Amino acid sequence: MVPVDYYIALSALLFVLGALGVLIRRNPLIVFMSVELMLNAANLAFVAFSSVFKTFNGQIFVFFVIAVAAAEVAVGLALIVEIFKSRKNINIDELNSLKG
Amino acid sequence: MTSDLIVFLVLSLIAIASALGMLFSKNAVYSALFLVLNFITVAVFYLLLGAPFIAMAQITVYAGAVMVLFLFVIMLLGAESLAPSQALPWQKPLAFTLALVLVVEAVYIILSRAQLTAAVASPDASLNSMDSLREMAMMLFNNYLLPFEVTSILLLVAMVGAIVLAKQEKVGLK
Amino acid sequence: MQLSETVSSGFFFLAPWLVFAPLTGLLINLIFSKQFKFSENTVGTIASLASGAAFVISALLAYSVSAGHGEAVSVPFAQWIHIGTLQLDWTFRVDSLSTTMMLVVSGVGTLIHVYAIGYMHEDVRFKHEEGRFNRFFIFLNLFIAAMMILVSGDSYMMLFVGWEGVGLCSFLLIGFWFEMDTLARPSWANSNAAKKAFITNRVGDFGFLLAGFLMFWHLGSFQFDAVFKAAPAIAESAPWVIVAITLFMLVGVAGKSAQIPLYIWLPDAMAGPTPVSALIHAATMVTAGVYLVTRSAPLFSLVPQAQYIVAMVGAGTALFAATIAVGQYDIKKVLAYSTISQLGFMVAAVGMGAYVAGMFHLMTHAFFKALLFLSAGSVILGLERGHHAHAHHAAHDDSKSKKKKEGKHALSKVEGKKEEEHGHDDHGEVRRVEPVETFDPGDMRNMGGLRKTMPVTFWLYMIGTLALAGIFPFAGFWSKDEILLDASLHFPSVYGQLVLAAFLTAFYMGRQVWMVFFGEARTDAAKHAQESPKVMTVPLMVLAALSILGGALNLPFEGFHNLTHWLGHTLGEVEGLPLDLKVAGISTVLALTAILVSWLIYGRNPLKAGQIDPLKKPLGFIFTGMENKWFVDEGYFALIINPFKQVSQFLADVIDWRFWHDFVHETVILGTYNWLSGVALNEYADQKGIDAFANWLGDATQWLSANMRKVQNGFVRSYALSVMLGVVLILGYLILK
Amino acid sequence: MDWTTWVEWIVKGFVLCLILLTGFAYLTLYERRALARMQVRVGPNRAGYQGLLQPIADAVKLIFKEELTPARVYKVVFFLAPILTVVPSLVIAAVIPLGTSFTMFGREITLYVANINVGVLYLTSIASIAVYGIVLAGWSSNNKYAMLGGIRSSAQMISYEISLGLCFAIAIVMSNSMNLVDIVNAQKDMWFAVTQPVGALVFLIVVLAEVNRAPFDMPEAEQELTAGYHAEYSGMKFALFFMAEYQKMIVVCMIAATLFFGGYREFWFLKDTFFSVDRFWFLGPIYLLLKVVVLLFFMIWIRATWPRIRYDRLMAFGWKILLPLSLAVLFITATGILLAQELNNQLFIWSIPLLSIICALVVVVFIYRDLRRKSHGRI
Repeated sequence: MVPVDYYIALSALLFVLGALGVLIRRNPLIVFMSVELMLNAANLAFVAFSSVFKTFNGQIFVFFVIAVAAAEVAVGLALIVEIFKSRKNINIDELNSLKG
Repeated sequence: MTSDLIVFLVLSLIAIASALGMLFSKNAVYSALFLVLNFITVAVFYLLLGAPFIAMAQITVYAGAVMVLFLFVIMLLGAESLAPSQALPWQKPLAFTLALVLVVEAVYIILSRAQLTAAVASPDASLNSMDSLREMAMMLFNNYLLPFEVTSILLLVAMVGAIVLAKQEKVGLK
Repeated sequence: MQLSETVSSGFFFLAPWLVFAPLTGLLINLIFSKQFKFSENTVGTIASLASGAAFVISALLAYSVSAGHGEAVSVPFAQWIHIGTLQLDWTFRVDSLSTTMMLVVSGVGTLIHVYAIGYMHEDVRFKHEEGRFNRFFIFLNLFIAAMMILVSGDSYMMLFVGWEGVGLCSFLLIGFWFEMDTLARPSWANSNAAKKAFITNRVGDFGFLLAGFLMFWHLGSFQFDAVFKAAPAIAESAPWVIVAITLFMLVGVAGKSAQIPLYIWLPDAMAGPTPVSALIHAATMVTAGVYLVTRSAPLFSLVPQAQYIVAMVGAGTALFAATIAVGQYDIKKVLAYSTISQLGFMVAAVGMGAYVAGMFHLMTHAFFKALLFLSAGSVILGLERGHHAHAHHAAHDDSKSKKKKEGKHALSKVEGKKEEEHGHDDHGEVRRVEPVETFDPGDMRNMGGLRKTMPVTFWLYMIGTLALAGIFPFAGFWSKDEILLDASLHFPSVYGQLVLAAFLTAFYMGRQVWMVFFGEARTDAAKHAQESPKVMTVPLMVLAALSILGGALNLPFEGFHNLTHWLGHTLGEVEGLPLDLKVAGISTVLALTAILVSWLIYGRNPLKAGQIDPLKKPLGFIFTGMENKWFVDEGYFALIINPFKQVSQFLADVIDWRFWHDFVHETVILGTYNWLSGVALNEYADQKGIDAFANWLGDATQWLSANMRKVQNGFVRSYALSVMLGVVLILGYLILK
Repeated sequence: MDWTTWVEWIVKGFVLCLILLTGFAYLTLYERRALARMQVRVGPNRAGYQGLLQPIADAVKLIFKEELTPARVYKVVFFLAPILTVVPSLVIAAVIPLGTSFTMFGREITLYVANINVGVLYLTSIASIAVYGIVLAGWSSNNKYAMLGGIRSSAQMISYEISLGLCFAIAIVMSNSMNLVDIVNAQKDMWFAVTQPVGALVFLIVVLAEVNRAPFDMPEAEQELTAGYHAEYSGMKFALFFMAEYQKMIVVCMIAATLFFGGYREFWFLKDTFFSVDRFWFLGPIYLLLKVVVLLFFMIWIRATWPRIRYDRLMAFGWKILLPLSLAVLFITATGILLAQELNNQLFIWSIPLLSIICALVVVVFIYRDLRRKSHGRI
């Protein structure tokens, strides 16, 4: 019997690791993966709560999150490929044309 | 210590380790592989939590499709590792500090709230039967019909968007 | 009102669609015709159907009224103005009088719509402006809608709304070919005619408005029923109020229905396309005045003095216009003066209190005058076709470029000064018109012998002529006779004028027919004239049938008098007068005599090409007067317009410019202001006070933003870091709280 | 859970692996002999009776062959890739029921390792994982041909996976369950291949692509890519790829048999007779073996008959033909079942094969016209 707190703590930890990835990595693909990791952490929390409260709402929400993440990845990767095509470089530390 | 707890701890160690591996791999392909491992671990968590459908969907979609797509892009662009740049030297230490603070805060909040200590039931027979799946499907297609349809449209739009973005302009060919 | 209720009690719920059916047609054509590239026939069909729908609704309403034994019904539609005691709503009034008008307006209107499909098809081509076809039908539908508002309104103010609406449409349609004259030469003549009509009407409208104000002031309402209810008491205590109201109303009537002294716009209004002349300036709009007087019958009957003035104005107009008609050469001008004259008949009739006779003549006149105008249009187009056929035969394609150049020259002569002022814009605007040489297809002297080349039109014209001349048994005979009979009984002076006018009517119509249709063709165009297409002639046949049979509406025999009974529901029961053989005999004999005289002068020896009018010699200066409309326009210019211009000039130059502008503004105000702004405010208050503060503010902002900008470094990672920072801080706050 | 259950699972897993490994070995022999026959040759017949010891000889040869590791490869992944390829091909078989159950040592022993309610989903997820081995092998070889082979193959597998999933959905819809045992039992009266022939056909085509068999063996297109993703592999590592491919063939044939051809059940016309699996449990594996052998023969036959199709046409075929077709077929299936349910008349089930075949014919006509057009020189 595992207390749900552990799951939530794990979820939080994974989330922070994902966030850290977004903050410190310069490769947009890895940044993207980190975002996926964050989503995944959130999903874990959802399923844990779903299991505790004996309802499917959390699982269904995870289902939607997975679908949306897939859509996001498709478009995001297409964008990255397009950026690479036009700039021959995808280092996000050099993509700062929105500078103020 | 029950066997459940041991399994949980081992798996969470793997999950955290693979997440860290993803974070600190020099090579993006290794990052992706670590993330796949992480996803599979999380899928096992889902199984433990009595959500086989979500677990399978997780593996199929995340590990099977999304991460393969990532690998594709990494390999096609040759983006395994990037040349070092000195754009934001102060970012890294600050990020670590903040992450640490956030973890501490999160753990503090989780431990200080007593009402959620309910234990997660191990996957009992009722959840792992066709009936529960059916129940979930009924819920998905009754209560969540609109979000479901919206999600399908979202996927369609994403598909079209990805195709349009990645499509090569054909020159002189109709 | 609940729908079921209205359905069970008649079709009154349809009343708003009287207005909205034509508006729907209008909007369809306006919005979609460009989008979907409607063909001309589609546009015309939509417009005609819209008008036809109004006719169907009118018929249903008339049926409902008759089913309800003539009871007047008010159909409330929308709230309009509610201020203090002024409670104005848009309410439809459906009674026997208004339905009669609706039927005439929408019926004749629909026929003219159909006719116009054919007419405008050719007209826009003759004038090289095919894009205007849609516009014409949009205006026409707008006119029907406005006219429906006019006749269906429940109050004087609603009536006034329609009154102004039709005025606007009249203006738009007279000026339809606004950059040319009637002969399609570049000129502002048509738009001047439109302006003349509009401004003259404005004088009349001013009278109407004054009448309205007086009415509201003394009678407390605009509502017909309320006004009529309050009027007798006021007539007791202050009869001059009613007299003033009715006389001011007469000014409005004179404006709209072209009576002395405001009739002068109507002949010029012939500048509009012929269907417009027929619909607006013969059949419907100009009769609005007659409708107004009839509608206000309870007011007029309270003040015999005013009635007498109305009758005299009408009779005077009838005679005066008839004399001018004798001296005109333009086929449409003759009909225009004839219209004025016939309107005089109607006004005289309603002035005498013979409302039924007036309405009766209004209806029959709508039929035969529309018929005449449309036939005249057919004649003009036939002549134009003949002219073109002939011209093309003579000179082929290369003439086109030459024509264009000629057009430019003609333009620069006419518009020379204007062009210098306005640069090339006007030039471009007007250049599109390719002028036909100064051949006037409307001039009767250019016609002759058309009965052979245009037989259908000829017979239709003959029917119209006989009806107008008042020959038994055509519709005009019965209606005119009723007016004459009434006049002979009560107003001998009016009777005398009207009989004379009737004689002249028959004479000038005879003159016209002999000149146009008989004898030899005086020009090549007349020789080659061609008959008009079915879409034009068929509506004419319907109108011709109505012109023949229209008299049946109110035969002066015992047991007939249908219209009398019908209108009696609204106007109060009157006994229908029996046929007076003496009166009828006199008018018939006079009419026949007139036709005979005209035959003697114009028919026996047909006019030759270039010959001057045979009446000119015997009548001398009188004919010169007739020819030149008794110099009324010139008189107006000398008496009113030129002095007015001089006063305006004086006001503009001396008062406004020299005194007000040069002295008051430039010297006094500007000087003071310059001192104030330049020294006191600018140097001290602004530069040293406000500016300094604003500059400081600007510098501060700049300094701040220069430092803040560093945060916006364009790196998504650092933005994410900020978000993270925010999350950490908020969580920390929540923990420590 | 007591220890006997664990033991049972381990034994069953072990047996399954053994079956698959032996099956792989003899499948190679089977293929070589069958191909040889089709090409009017004899084939390997020296080692043992009719060459039955040939697989052992091959194995010995491969094991003792020198293992080469090129210098610039990513070593860890290079080493992992063959394993990642083999593991899914073994693991995927876990949910396939091989038969009913029998009693031994006083406990009922079922003839499948796991019976989970989301069995079909398990299949899809493992199938999707199977890409990794190939794509990583291609990448880690640090060789552009190998990488192209890997990427091609993974793109192909992902593309065809969608149609595969839809074919799974057809079986799910028709059996009203995701459990493979339920699916097999639902085919007691009639195989799904009969009520939904087009679905079965599409499934067979798709699995050919999924296991990279001819005519969809793009990653190994010799004339373009030398040997594709395993160009740099030799010795036992190469043998693992080889093994994986043949195991996958066996497994997909088992899956195909399970989903559309009645699985371990007898032919539908033999139900309730003497030959029913309900009577003798050991008939189940035999029937399944029979079906798998027949299906494998078809695969070999196709390899011997068809040329490899061009890569862009392969993708176009997957996206533009198979995907719409399988969608349409799924729709028709669901509609037919709904009709039968709502109208309470089982005859409406037969509208499914009818409409599906019409649909497939339309597709065939389209392909034909397209090919005609192309052969007349546009592209």
